[in-house]
Amino acid sequence: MLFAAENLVGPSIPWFYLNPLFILLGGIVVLMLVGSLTPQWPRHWYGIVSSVTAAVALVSTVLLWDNVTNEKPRAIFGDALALDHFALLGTISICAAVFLCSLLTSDYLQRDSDDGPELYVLYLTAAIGGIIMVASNDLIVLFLGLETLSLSLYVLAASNRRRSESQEAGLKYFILGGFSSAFFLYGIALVYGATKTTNITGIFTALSSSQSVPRNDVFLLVGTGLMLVGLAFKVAAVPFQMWTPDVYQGAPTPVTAFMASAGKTAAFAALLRVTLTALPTRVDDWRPIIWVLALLSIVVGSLLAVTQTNVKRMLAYSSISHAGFMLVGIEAAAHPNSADAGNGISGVMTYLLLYTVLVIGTFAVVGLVARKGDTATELSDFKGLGKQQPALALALTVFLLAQAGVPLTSGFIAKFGVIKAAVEVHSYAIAIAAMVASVIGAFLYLRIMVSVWLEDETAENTPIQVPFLTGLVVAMAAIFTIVIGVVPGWLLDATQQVAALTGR
Amino acid sequence: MELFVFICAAAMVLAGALGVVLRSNPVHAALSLVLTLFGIAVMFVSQQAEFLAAVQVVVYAGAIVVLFLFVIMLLGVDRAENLETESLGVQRPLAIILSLGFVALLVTTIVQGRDSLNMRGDGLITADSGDHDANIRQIARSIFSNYVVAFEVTSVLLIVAVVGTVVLARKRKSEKDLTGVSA
Amino acid sequence: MLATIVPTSTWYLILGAVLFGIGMVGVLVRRNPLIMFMSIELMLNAVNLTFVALSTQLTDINGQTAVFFVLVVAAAEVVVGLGIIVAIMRRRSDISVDDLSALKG
Amino acid sequence: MIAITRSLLGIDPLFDGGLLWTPLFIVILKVLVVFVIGLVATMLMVWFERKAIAGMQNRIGPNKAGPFGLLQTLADGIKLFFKEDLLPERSDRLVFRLAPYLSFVPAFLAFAIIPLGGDYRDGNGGVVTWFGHQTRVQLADPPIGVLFALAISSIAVYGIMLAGWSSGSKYPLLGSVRASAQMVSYEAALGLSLAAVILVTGTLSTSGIVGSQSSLGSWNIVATGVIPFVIFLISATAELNRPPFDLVEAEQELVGGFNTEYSSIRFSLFFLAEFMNTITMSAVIVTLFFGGPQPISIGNTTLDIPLINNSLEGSIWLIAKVLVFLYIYIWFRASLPRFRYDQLMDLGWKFLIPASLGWFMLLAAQRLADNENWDQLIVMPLSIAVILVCFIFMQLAFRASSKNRESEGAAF
Amino acid sequence: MIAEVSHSASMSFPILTALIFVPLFGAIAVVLSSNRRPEWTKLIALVSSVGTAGLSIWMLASFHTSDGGFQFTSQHSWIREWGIGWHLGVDGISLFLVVLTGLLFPLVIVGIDPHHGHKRYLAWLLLLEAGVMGSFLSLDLFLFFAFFEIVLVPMYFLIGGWGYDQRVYAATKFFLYTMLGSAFMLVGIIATAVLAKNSLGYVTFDLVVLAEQASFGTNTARWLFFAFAIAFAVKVPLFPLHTWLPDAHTQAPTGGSVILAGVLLKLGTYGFLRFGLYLFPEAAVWAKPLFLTLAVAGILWGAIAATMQKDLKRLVAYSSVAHLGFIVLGTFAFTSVALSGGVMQMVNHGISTGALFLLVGMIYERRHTRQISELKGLQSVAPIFAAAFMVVMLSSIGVPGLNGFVGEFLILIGSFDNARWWVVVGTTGVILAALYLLWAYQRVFHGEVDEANASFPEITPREGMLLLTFIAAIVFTGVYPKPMLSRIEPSVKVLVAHVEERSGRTFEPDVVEVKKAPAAEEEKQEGH
Repeated sequence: MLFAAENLVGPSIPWFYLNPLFILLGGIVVLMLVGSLTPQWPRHWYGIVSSVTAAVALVSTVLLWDNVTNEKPRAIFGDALALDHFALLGTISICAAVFLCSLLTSDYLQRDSDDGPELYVLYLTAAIGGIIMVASNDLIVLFLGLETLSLSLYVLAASNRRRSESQEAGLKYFILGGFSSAFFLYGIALVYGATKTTNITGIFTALSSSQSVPRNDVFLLVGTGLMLVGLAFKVAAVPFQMWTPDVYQGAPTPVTAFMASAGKTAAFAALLRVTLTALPTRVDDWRPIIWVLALLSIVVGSLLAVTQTNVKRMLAYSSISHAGFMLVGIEAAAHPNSADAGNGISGVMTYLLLYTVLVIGTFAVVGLVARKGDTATELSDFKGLGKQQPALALALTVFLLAQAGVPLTSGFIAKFGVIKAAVEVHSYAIAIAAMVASVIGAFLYLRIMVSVWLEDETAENTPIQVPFLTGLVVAMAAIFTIVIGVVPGWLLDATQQVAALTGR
Repeated sequence: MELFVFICAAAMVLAGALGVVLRSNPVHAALSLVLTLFGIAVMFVSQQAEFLAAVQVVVYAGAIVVLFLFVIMLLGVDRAENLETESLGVQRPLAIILSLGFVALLVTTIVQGRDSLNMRGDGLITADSGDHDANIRQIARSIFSNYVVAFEVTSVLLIVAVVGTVVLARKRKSEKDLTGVSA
Repeated sequence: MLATIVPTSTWYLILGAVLFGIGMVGVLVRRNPLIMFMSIELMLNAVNLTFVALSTQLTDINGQTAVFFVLVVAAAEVVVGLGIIVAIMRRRSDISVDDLSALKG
Repeated sequence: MIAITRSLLGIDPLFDGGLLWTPLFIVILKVLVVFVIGLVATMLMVWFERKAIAGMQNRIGPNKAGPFGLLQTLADGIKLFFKEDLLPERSDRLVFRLAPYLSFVPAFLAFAIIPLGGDYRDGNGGVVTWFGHQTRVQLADPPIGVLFALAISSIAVYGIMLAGWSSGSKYPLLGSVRASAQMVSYEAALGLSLAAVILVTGTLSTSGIVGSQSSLGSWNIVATGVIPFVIFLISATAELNRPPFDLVEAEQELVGGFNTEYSSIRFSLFFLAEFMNTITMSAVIVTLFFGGPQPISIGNTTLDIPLINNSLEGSIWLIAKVLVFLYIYIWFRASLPRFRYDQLMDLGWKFLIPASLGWFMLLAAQRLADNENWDQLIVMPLSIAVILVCFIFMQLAFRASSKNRESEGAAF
Repeated sequence: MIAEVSHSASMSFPILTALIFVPLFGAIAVVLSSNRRPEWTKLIALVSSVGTAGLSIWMLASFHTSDGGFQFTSQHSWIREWGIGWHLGVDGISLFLVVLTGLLFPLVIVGIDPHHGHKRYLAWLLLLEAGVMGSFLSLDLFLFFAFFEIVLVPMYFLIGGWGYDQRVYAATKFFLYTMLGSAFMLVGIIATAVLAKNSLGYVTFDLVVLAEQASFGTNTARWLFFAFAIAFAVKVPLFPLHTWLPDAHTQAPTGGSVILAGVLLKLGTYGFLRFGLYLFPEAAVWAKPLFLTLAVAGILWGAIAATMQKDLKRLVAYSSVAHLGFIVLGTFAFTSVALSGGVMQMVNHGISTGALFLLVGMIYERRHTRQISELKGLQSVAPIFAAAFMVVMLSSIGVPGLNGFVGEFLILIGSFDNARWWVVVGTTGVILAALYLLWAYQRVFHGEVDEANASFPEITPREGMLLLTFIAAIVFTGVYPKPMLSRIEPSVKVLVAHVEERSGRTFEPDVVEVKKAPAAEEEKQEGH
């Protein structure tokens, strides 16, 4: 009887630092109550509640920023959550994604004569899952966050009941997601076997002394590999990308935007967290894996994107190649002996934040072009957009150019950041490969632009309406894209602090 | 006796697992799954994880597989599928080879690494020590100290499950009722 | 004589690995989403077994706690997954992943 | 080796000295006794039910076979055994054959954790000495006892479900789907009211639960405040598919329900299982809420039956208490009309589950206030208020959703 | 004196920044202008482009002739975190390119009608001007790269939106080729900045700091040089990376072709001078044989390919390949004469090839074909047109007295000592140029007029004015190149000195005395 009977003292709970989570939870409660108590709310209100919740959560996260600056990064809540700028930035990205996607969804549901609070609740739960992933300091917590996020996404992907593609996308995503979760979990189990803990800081401590875990411990090696496989599925890195195009195409467009933004942010943050705070002493073991994944993702993503004719599929492949870029940043961060390795972390996180806005903007336009029913996403459906809706077309052009990495857009700043990080640790090969492959990728964006501007519209294309909220999202995203492209200083200032991770 | 239990349970587990993969009728597959789950519950018991064994049976056998069966029966998809036609040329052997390779990797890992598994512990108290509820008590302690966050996140997870099902299952007026069987 | 052989944790671990492999085969080979899904459950169970075996081996309770959470996750996953399958099957009763032709893979 | 036996059979002091012949013999004896008692009790239960209902309906009931018609069940049983064993053509043979056993075995398994007697008064926690060995008057006392019961009852669904499905016929299928939905639904309420008991007693083991109910005041029905007991009783009735929740075999709608296609010995297994389950469930209720084999005692006075060994006396108390509940079940059957299916589901989901959850929260709040030395006078009203608000919200939501459903068309 | 005053004035007025922002704001204004008032749109475009031209003239006027360093510099912190600044400056090398840019754009805007989508056309054109200006003026690697890449976007849309049949293909090819080059350059730029940290102690993208203060290992510098060189080689375009150019030129609208030939191609050659030689002198010297060979190959290939073209515009495009080969030849000779010639030739090629494209565009306007075989005897129908064509063509061939001669001659003479055999081979390019251009002229303008060409209209007054500006520039520079050379020379000398110092080799032979050509003489006088 080691435990004297009934005196469990639970961990102290830093309520203040959990504000964003509570705000999101509050939003969920409000939406669910409202959804169940009132017969039907007037249009747009559900979406606005959801996005306001996200915005408030975002602001509260920003308010925490200075608090965290003053106190050192540390683990809170029974050492299960990490409190550092990294987590806060991830939270900001995710909240921004919820904010924008809720607005998109609002118009989307109106157009397809559907409404209800459920999808927004799922956005918010997904956000909570994502934030937990970003902030987790324990593999089990990470896994639970991952599942919360993933399950929300599965449902969201399948949520359009009028399109069989949507449900098929949900199913495909679900099966492969569950499959990858199992791998991730097995990885956790093996790492647990090697280190006797699932706590990330604990793993780091265990691995720091060579006595407790030998250098060539097979459990750790295989466990690391399996965890990487699981996370690579989630970030859609080649060769674990096969679900992406189908799911992106099938899911409702605002949901696709959400998957590509918040989903990616959370998964990448988790990948960074696992690799860099738990396993930094074993970089030599896993860096080559990241290297290969990065290269394959960029090249294969770009190459396959070119062969597509459906814009959502194209963007899916392009997101794969973007994932490759971010992996380049992780690869750069995996040089703990270099003084500049931290730039890899901040590079990736900046990339994620910028890509979040960028990709949501892109999909916002795609969603509008998809028209009622959310089906018109072939390249030919974009014909004549430039003539019909020049402002929209211009915004799309800005987004596409930014994705291609043209200077004076946020996309360029993002790419510049990771490439710089890679060059700083002398990973020239991957940097050059990434840049060259991005040229192939640029072809894809050009194809869309050709359809938009240079080809005449076909007769059967119905006119495109731009509802207010979606228009707002597009405008905000476009302005953000340009502003960051021109004056990125303030953002870079902030993201430089991200490199200080809890437990390092 | 422990060996005997292990062999029986392992036989259950493997037979059940093979049943899931090989049986063509989904109901039979689900029953095989139950067999596996029971085998695993027995193994939990023999590893002195009584609480998990009970939860395993309650959750898996009592809820999960029942749900499976429910769906199968409700949708009337219980006809046997033809295992021959579903093969996709090279895909099946490839998958099997891949999986075999993976298992080989894992087994090698386990055999190689078993000695390095850290044996020193600060106390997993088993029932042997005379504390009747030791296992449950320890798990409770672990859940409400180290993993309290995880525990709270679980609630969100369950919200997702509930809301998700509502989204997926609810029908609108505009959609036609296509299901033949209703409960 | 046989009774003197006591199964060690390694046995359980290996059994878990084999079970995981069988589940993997199931996901990769079968085309019925329900059965693929069951195979995923097999994989999760394999992990559970591994966790418990390691927990015993390391004399550390946290492995068992992890299993507890995995069980919760599995339950939630099943609910959602079956929801999706039901939603699809209501459109057509006979389903195989290969039949999901609307999306070319 | 010790570990495994301990784990499998529960902590029985029998095995403190390792595996010996005598203890093994005792265990086997216990198994046999429990099994035989089960069978006989079932037989008597059937007779009891018929007789009691007949009495309530001003009939005589079985009176031909044996004294008071006591052997009627035996006669019925023998007849059933010799009937032709039919396998419907469209049935799934394997599952069709398997299902009755899946129904029958759990019914008996659950009985294993019921403390059947023993002296809880001497501070020994119900441990008695037989043949020079210390043991409990119960087949097994695993640390997870109550969970075990719950697990077993969740397995009982399979028998019914598969029986209906494997018959390859429409009515049994509908019956079994109904039954399993019902059982799964009410299991939640059952578990939640069980949780209240666990919260109060602080243990999952059945002997521990019994041990904590030494006087009438500490019987769990009092300690948990009656509500969990009521919910448990209702849910248990639903779990058993007994009237008024016997929609499974609603004759008017579904012929015989899930077992329509069954005949002969397989049918008798279902039949046995049903009554065995009733007995087991009564025993569980007694164990959980009414002190099991503990005699009634108020304050320091104990209703002690003179001249009988304390541990044997426990068994008598238990049987007496169980009989009360068996009678209650029969009474239900005789007096209550059958629910409609939607009413059944509404009762389960919209009333019992929330109520048991709310009560559980209340108990937890009280417990927390106790531990933290908070003022109960503030905590309790506050928690009641919170729960009330939630309840009102819920009712409003139900109303809104039924309105929605009317306007949008029914779901599922 | 005047220069002195305006120089100090420029301290207060950021003239270079204005050069970039005036067209940029013009572009935005054009976008925002009403669709219903196209005349306003045109006016805005005109005002901003002419304003830019005015600014560039003002800058030219106040330029210190004898100063070889950067003038009118404007330096502000931009992205402090990465050591990136807004650093602009102009010297003799970029001066005339800036002026050329400033002048060419209003001409194109005034003189060439895009037929449809005026608003967008003008907006892209002005954005293009801002981009080109920025590229020529940037003294920060990051800034340069930004402008260098930005230029692609408007050009892509100009070719794709207003070009001919194969426009999308050509535009895409142009975009991807150039972007591929810049992919390497970006990595090179970052690597330069990061590696310079070793010697500087901090990360900066400032060109002047990097070139003057940072030091790289020999091998490192060579790698970095190549990273830059690939981008510039594509842009120039250097053989064998030139295949995008004929397509882009042929398919681009006339205005696009003029701009493309006039200034865009110069980004490559300018880049070699500014970022190749200046940053990595040793590596540039080391790579000299390679680039000379490629340059000469380009000269010959371009000439031969031009000879075989059936399409008049394609012919001019190939002639560009040849001409730019000369410029690269001059660049990698590392003598101040050759370099000055190269810079001269950049401007001259801009004027004469621009004019040629303009003329070809006019032919297409009239005849809707560019096939040489379908054109015949135009001289008799449109004599003034033919005359203008003749003058421009002769300038392109390099006939003494016209501008083309000055640059080519300086290049050849300046490179002779350092790169004798290459020069010898390259000179044949001059002869070939005469061959294909004259032959083309003969086929198009001489001979009997057939029915299709009989109604070929004579030049309009507006076109006439436009051509006259070009021809005036051609003749003036050809006859009196001194004002240009005197401004180019000091900067080039500084550059050559820098190269010599860093590479430890001497290139500048004492050959100034030997020169007899008038241009050389003037240059000699200027040198003293």
